[in-house]
Amino acid sequence: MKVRILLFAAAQDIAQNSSIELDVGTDPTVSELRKLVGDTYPALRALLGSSRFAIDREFVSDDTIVSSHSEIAMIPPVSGG
Amino acid sequence: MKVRILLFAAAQDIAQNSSIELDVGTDPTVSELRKLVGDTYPALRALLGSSRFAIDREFVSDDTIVSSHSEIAMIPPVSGG
Amino acid sequence: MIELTSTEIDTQRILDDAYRADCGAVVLFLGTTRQWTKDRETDHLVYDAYQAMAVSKLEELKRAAIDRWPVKHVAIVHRLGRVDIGKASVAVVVASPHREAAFEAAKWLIDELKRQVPIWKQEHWTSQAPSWIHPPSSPGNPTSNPPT
Amino acid sequence: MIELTSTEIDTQRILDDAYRADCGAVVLFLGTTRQWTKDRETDHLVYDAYQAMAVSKLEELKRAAIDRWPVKHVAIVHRLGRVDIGKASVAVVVASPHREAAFEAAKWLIDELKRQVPIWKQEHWTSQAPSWIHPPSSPGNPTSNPPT
Repeated sequence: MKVRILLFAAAQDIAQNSSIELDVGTDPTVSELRKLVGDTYPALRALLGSSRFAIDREFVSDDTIVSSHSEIAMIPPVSGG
Repeated sequence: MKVRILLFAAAQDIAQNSSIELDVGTDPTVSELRKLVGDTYPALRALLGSSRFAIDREFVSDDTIVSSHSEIAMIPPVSGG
Repeated sequence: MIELTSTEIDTQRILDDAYRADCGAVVLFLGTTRQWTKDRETDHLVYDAYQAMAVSKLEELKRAAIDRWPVKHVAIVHRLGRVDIGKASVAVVVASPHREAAFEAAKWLIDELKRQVPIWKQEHWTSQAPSWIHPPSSPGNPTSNPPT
Repeated sequence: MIELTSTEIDTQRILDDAYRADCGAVVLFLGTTRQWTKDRETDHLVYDAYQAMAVSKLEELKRAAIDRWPVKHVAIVHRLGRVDIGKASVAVVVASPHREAAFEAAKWLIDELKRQVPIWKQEHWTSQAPSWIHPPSSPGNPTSNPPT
């Protein structure tokens, strides 16, 4: 299946895009997605290590299963305020 | 000697004056002053019990000696804010 | 700035004065007039002060806060005379490089103001005679409006 | 009110909205743009957000504060886009009957905002390339402007 991952801040600058699309197996976990992002975009690896993922606007743990119609986002360490 | 004591809030209402003058012996302590105020204005006694005294705009303890050219004030419990 | 004033507190001016290039945090506390104290309704408040001592105590508190915390700016403004419902009777503002100090100093300043500064509040109730508030016990008065 | 905005934060309006007849305390926190981070000078900041999630997280924090403390009013406004030196990037305001709750809730809200809400700050320095701030480590970037 295809998933689209929203990118922000430095991740957006590195990928030069506000989102990326990836081909993944069926029902991947966040952990698998994380690895695939790093393999496809090696420049994102350092930031991936400190980033959280959000599905449908909630932070999720690495063992969460991703479905293709979810809104998926990579959330680098935040610095609002 | 004569001393003048500034009054505020309920004390001012009770004495119907913004200050009172008392005849005291030489170099009285605040404690002696406190007693004399209560003897002269019995209506002030209840409030005196919970009031502090200030000399020259600083809170003072009961054993402080009062001089006649000091600015003396009876400070009922405060409620600013 | 330390000020006792009989006119409305200008919070915009106080905040504008608090901005500093070396500060990242501003904390403003406003004490506002409550309409209800349990089931008693306040119409308005009247504040009285021993003005010379109040200003000197507030200056002392300001210096103490600047000594104790890394704060760069402190201002305290307190109303005198009549204050209507919904209006601020006191404003405390603190600016500091980091937010912890600004929160702590602002909280400490209003706590100490309420403990030490010779200012008194008179509640003008809608349905009974006015009462000066002298906590914790106010002889002859209804129970005081609890502290904010 | 929860708001992400690209225009200047109107603190007067935020404070006016916070007055309530049953509240005696209003606490406002403003996060302001510092000019200096040690010896590096900031020209301005740019904020980016995952807007839909940021608003939903801020609403969640507001509900949590109202559940946890006896607070009657919470508003949070955060800037997006360019913010100049000396301007507020964020405002948190809390009103409560008594002051302790207002201080605690305001402090908690800004702490949690900085921890959980997907908003990012980019420092535009006067003398080097801009850097996104991703604490605690920002690979390839100069050390982050420490939190306020």
